[in-house]
Amino acid sequence: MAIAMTLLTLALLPFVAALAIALLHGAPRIVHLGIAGAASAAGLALLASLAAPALGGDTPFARWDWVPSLGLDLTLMVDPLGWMFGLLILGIGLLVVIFGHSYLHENEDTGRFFASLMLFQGAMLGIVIAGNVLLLLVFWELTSLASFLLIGFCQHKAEARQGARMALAVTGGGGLALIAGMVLLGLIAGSFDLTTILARGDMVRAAPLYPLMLGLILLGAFTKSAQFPFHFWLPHAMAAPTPVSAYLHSATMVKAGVFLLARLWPVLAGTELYTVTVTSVGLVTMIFGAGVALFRHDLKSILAYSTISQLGMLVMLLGFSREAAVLAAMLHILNHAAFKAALFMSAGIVEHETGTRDIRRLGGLAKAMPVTALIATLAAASMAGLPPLGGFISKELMLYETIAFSSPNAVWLLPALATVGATFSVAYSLRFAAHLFAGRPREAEPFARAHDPSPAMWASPALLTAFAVLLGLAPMWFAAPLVSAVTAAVTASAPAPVELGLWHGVNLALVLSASAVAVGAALLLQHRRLLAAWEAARLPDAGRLFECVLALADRRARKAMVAVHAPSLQRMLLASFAVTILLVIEGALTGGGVLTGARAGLPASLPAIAAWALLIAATAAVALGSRDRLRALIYVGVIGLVVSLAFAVLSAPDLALTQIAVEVVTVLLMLLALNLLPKRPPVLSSAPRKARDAAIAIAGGVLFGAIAWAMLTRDPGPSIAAFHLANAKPGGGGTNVVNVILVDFRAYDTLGEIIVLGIAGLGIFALLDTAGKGAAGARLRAWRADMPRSPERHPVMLVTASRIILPLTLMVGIYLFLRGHNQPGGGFIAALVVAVAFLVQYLAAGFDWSDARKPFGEHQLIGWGVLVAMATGLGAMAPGSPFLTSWFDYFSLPLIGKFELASAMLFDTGVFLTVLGAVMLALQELSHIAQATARPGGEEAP
Amino acid sequence: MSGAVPFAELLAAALIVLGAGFALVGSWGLVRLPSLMERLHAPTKATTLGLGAMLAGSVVWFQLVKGEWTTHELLVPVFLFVTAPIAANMIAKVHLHALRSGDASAPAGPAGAPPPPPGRADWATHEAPHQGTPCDFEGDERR
Amino acid sequence: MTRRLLPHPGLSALLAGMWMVMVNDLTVGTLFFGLVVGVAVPIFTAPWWPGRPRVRFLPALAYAALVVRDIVVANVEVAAIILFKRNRDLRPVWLTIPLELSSPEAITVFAGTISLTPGTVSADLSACGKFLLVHALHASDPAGEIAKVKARYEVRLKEIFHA
Amino acid sequence: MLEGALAFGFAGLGLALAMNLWRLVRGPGTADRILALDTMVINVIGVIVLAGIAGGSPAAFEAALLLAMVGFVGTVAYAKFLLRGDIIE
Amino acid sequence: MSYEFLLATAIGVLVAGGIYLALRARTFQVVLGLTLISYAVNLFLFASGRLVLNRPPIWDAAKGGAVSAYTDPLPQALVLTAIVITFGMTAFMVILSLRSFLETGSDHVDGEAVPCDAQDGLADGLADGEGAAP
Amino acid sequence: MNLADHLPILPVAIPALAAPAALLVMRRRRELAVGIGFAATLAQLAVAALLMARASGGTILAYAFGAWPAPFGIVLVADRLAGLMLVLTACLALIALLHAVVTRADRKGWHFHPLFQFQLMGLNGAFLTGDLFNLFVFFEVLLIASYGLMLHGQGPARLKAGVQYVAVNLVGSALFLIALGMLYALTGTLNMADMGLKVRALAPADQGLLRIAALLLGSVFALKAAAVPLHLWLVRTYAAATPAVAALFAIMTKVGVYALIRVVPQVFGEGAGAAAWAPAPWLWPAALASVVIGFAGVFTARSLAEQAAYAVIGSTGTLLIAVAGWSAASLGAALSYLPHSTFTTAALFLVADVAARRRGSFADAASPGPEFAGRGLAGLMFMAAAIAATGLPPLSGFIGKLLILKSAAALPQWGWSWGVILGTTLIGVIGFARTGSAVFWKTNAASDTPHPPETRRDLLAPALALACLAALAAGAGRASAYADAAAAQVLGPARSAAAVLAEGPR
Ligand code: NA
Ligand code: NA
Repeated sequence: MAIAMTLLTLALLPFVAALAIALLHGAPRIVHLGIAGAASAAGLALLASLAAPALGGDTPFARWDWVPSLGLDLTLMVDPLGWMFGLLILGIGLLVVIFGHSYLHENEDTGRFFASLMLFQGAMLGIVIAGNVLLLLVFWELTSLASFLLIGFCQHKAEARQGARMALAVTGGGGLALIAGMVLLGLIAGSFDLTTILARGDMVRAAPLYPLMLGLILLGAFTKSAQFPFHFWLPHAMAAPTPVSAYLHSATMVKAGVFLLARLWPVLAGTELYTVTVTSVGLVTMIFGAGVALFRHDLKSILAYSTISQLGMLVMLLGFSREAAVLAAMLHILNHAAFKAALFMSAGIVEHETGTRDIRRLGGLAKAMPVTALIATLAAASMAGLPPLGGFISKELMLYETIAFSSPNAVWLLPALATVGATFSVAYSLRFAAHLFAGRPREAEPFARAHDPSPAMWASPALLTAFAVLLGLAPMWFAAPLVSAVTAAVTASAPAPVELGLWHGVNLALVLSASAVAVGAALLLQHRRLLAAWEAARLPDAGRLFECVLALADRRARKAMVAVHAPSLQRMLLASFAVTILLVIEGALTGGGVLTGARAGLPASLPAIAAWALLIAATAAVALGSRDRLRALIYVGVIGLVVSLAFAVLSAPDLALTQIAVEVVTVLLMLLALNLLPKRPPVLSSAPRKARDAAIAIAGGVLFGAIAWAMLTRDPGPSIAAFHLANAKPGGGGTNVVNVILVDFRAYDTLGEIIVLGIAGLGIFALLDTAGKGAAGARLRAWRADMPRSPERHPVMLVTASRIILPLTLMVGIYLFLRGHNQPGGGFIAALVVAVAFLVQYLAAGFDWSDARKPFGEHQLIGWGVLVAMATGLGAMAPGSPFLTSWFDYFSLPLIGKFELASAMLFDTGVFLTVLGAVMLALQELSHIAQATARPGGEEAP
Repeated sequence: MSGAVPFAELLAAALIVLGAGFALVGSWGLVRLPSLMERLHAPTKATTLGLGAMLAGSVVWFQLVKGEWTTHELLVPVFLFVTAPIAANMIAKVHLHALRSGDASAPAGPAGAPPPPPGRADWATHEAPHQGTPCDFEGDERR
Repeated sequence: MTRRLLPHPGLSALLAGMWMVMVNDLTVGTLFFGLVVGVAVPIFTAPWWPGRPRVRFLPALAYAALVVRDIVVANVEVAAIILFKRNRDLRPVWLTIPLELSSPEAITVFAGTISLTPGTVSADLSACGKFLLVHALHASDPAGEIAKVKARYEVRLKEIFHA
Repeated sequence: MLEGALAFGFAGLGLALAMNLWRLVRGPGTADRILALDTMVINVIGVIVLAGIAGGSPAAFEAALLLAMVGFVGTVAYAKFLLRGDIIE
Repeated sequence: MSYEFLLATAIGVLVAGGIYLALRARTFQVVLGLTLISYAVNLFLFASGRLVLNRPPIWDAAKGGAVSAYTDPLPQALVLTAIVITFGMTAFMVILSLRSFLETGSDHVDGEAVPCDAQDGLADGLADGEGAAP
Repeated sequence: MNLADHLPILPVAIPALAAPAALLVMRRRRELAVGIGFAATLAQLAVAALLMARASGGTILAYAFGAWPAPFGIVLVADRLAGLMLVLTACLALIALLHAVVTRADRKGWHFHPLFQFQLMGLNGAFLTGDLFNLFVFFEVLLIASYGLMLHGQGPARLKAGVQYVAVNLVGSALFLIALGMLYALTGTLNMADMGLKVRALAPADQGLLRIAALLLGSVFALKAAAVPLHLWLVRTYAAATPAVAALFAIMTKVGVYALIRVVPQVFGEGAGAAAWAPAPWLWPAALASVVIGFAGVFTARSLAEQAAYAVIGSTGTLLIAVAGWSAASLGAALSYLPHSTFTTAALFLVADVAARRRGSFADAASPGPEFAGRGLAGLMFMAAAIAATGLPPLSGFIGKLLILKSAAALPQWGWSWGVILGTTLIGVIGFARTGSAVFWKTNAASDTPHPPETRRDLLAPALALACLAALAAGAGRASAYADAAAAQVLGPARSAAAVLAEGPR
């Protein structure tokens, strides 16, 4: 339990610190430093407390459930590998925090800086102590995100933003490959638990998907560790503040890839595919990085390419799949961490003091800043692999391993190439030290400013350099126990005693090493000439290439997307219709069956055929001759008439009534709208487009006609309607079964339906209420009648007749409403009839006259209608029945006789009110805006 | 009652035939008469009357043959007789309006263009109604 | 008070009667409900029918009977014209009928009657309200036609509407 | 007897509808088309009435009544549109 | 010819006309097209109860509750709901098209400004020229 | 029945009462309408949580309207899936409502609060119903309300987009009705559980019609879900809508996905003859294409709102990849990812609004503008939303995507699914990084003076959305267990049919 809490605290500490710093964003910078430093130090202490069990083989371990169904658990463990990386992350992290405090200027946003840094630290630490590969992935991607924030810290600088994006794209992209690889690994191994997976190496390597999985995981590792050809993000990442670079290059981020290779060594390593791929990528990267580093001028850029090269070396060593090579790699990780962090900090000091990082402008700084010079020179010597420094030992081991590993066919090749890499390393390392500190100052200005910083700033690199020196002088003290334990952990073998030392006698490795130093020094002497040749070669820059490809992709993709997604309704509908037609054809062909069923047809009467001809002619006229819009509306009226007739004849009186009533309201609406729309707009579509649309239309028509035919010629099976027919009267209290369905069996549908209508009314109101303002208002005010008008507004006969028509129609409405439950009619139809009755008044006597006499508000009608319908439904719940349970009974009164009262009638009243309100609202508002056009302009007759 | 049935049926059948005949004549007039004003005569009257006859046939049929008490069919012709003249009036106004505004698709027909009314006023379709006349419905307050 | 309760008594009676016809039911209950409708609806619609034309009922009924008769008889004439008269023999003509009626209701009924009775259609009213434009399908004697219409219908309507 | 009358009625109304169609398509004026539609509505009412008689069911009455009302409103609205543009003013 | 044939072909013709119009460039035409499609849809939904003459779904004591004595009432109820909903949607669409036309000065379905007829009352009456902006 | 038995109706009844109430008071007392809106939304959240709790045990609550027994009347079915959708809707609604009120978007036009409640009523009704026609009706309710909300605030862009949105959905509704008609003609029933039983008995002669109906219905739902190529309507609509509304619309495409999940296994599942899993072979490629198009749009977008709209397509596509697997694992993964996807797109729209409200004339265009107040925090929020949208850790999208990848691995052609999901994630990362750095990092010295934000409270709603994502990540274990159980329930329609059809007679 204590272990579990320790692990959890260890894992959470950096995140808590990051959050605390973010929350205390406005506090003095010392607070930020304090929190970050304390968290790192506390983490180190916790890690130290775990040293004994972790290195002693009793791996501290804790597990909490997170997403069991996925296999993602919060498993934390600190094995020797994790412990060593944790040490680097927290130790160098602490030093970076201290250094960063001095490095950052007064006005810089330390809150954001330290919060991001701690987030990064937490993510990195998470990777190394994760005991579940999915959890590892979580932290892995987090490092990409945190590094995005850190690299882009100087948001105003273009290169910072670009570098951040590039790092995110490359490492994030690799991370996605890693996700795929890890999930595959887990699926192959049957578990996402790291310990379990590591125990199933043979099983994994034998799996058919092993090559794919390996490729994906390596992609993740290589991108993170900046292996060629994914290296280019790393030099761009130097846009980050230098302390970050120090951290990124020495202990975090790039080391994550190496860590991953080490972590999964027991499952991945050993196959030929693994060995060949990893070794060659590492080797190429080592030589490439070292070569390029020789010709960079920015101090951080030199160091960045050096990092690429050094990481190539580590990767190559891990690729050998040999225990001894792993040991070399682990030792070099320590060395590299120490000298690289020191070097970056030194570069930071130089920049901080001189204002430049361009090595061509600097020189002879040893005089001005001796302490810095000493620190940097020692660190560079370690990087060059010079004795008696730590770098020398690991480079010796590396060269030794290349010899040991060499294939029998080309014994010389690998050691030779490795030596080339080592030679370049010597050259750029020496250049870093020599050109910076030795000789004379190349430019006066930076030199004039230069002096050693305060100890607070050089303490961190000094400490690291001291460590690098001690690693060389006393490797058995400072490295051997740890490296031995870590190597055992990586290779999943028992810890073996390790011999580390500066002197192993004269062997081939020493010879190669010595020649590398000699040739490297020689190269440095010829640097000017080499540089000229290099610059003449003008090799392509992968980073720039990446940007170009992205920009090109963006342009092309944008063009294509805009072309495809032009906001064209025609295209949207075309897609819908085409998909529909395609699906109908597919369904018919795949499903099979017969087109014409066995049901006997009903012979049609002569008027039916005539009406059918009317409908077809009217449809054709609307479709083909719709330029005269009023005429098109008249044809639509004909279609509506025929449809109404069809309903009336085919035993659907309610439908006929509804269709008739809706029809006229629709016509009124369309006419009102058409008044303000162009009456005869120009033709827009081209002939081919019309032909294409016609083809689609005909295909759709034929298919849906055929479906209708297939449906109509089949006999119906048993239907739930039988229940409705049987229960309408006894259970629902009404003889009009359609109405009983509407207000009882399926009253809930009707509730939704009236709400739709009510909302439509409100929406229409909202649309038209603002029509008098803005551009629309300007247009309305500038509106001129587009056809000659008769000056007579209210014809006498019409007005007079409308006065008698109103009460007559209202009476019909009342009649239709009251009998709806038993005979054709009902609230909806009644509402439309009443609405028409009022609309006739508007038509005849005009808007103002009629509107002033209207006794109701449409909003209120809609609101109360819905409430009444809802109340009817809720009323049923009081006696404990479900919502919308109906109630009815028969009563008898003297004189009046027997009559029925039903809750359905109340529900229908709600329907009536809502429908009336919505219809009146729509038409009334529409005519209202037409009034706005007519009023100020007065009469006009062009 | 048994003697009444054939008569009732005969009456109903006759009304139906008569009604359909008038409807047919109305629509035929619509087709063959020379211009809109002439055509207007046919459907507004013949067709309406035809429908009335058919509805009367329906009343007779249900009343006497099926023994069902129905009268409400009669409301349909009543309604039509109220509305048909108004509809005809409005269509005629449209025609006059088109004539005056020179719409090529509305030729004057054999009766020519209507002469203006005596006095200073024009027809209401061409001139706003004078204040205070029965044609002025701008506001009842003034009436 | 009666004015408030029964703004148009004739209308109320008409509605109650039509209710009975519409419901197909001649019971007391229906009559009661018809009366309720007949009273309630006019009250509700009163604002839309300002003024209160005074109508003589019996002459109105007689007039209605006359018109129905005319419709039936004269329709046959029009049918004959449509069926048998060639277009070139047709003598359509515009008639300008001077009006002696003044209330909108009376003018409307007059014009409506002219339209319903075959051979003539009321096309327009003059802006001053004093002339009615009528289209005759076939009139060899326009002046006689005008006189006939005025005598047969306008005179009666003047009586009915107290004009 | 009644069957014969109904057959005649249906045939007559069918023919009448066809004639209405002719006038509707032919025009020439918009007023002609409105008139054709107006006539058509009355003929359709006739069809509904006859179908009610043929089927022995009076349920078609409401449709006939409503159609009579609504046909009128439609005609007036079309006409008003041609006369004034704005049908409700 | 059977009613079934007439109805099926009518549905087909309405669908074809509706699709063709819906693919045109003017909101008014699109509204008409959608109206035609909704006619077709209502008829189709109605047809799912099959066609029956003279047996309206009005319960009749003489006929009792036998299924064969009536046409299927359920599709009728569904069509009723559909008609109402379609009406609301169509009304909204009409007003929206009009409103969009007023705002943008174009009745093109995409709101693009397209030159209108000279007789078009709204197109050239605008003082501030906003309608001409692409 | 006691009150607890009425629980399933409350998610519909509460907004159905609140909306007209808000309508009736809003003309005079605006604050009262706001209060009604919040109270109703909170009440819905509470009810939804109760329903979810009751459903989580596996019981299926069936509520028969009017006491008419299924399949003759309409039933509500509150199962795990419904519970999930209801809770999700209520949470999202609260966030959207908060943003609307805080940014005063609710005052920019008429009827915001009534429409908002009607919208919720439509959504809740659609998620609860067990009846296919009733599903149509509530689709229409939510659509018409969405038209009103989409146009809220008006202006040419919204009006233009609105015309298209409405027209496309009218076509969708027409297709829905046609499919419904065919299914009723074939099965004689509208209750989905009953229909699922009836389709098994159809004659061979009817199989073609049945399959057509299944495919048409599938295409309607795909249209709502904006699956490529039926996605064209979405971008302009969502980008133009008021941000608070766009945030609420994050649930709208999920309605289509929900309908597929609800209807296909129940009606067109095993034993449905030619219609068995009929939409599946079309859905999967459409889903892949949606993901590609969606993230290509994220990559090329020139404004944050446009980017968010494309992210909707991409994330719904990802969801549909999982749905198209139709296995318990893949459906479970889909249901785990669904809430995440919803909150994410909401957060994107809201953060875009936060930026737009502060950048003056630059609005949310992905080009450098003025340095504005609260840029750091807004930028972090955008980053978090982008992390969620691309499915990177530590937010819940990562877990959802892992679940989808894992479940897809068991299916043939898993490589395509994996490749597309992961490849588009990279494209998305690049796209978000670019717009984010342009809007929140880069500044344009030549730009006009920044708007001081009238309120910093507009950060509240996006923060809440992000908090939901964090909570989803933290509680991912329970969430995915619930999702798996819901998926298993959906895929076992026999038990659900038994529960629904066993409702006693009246
Ligand atoms: Na309904
Ligand atoms: Na008429």
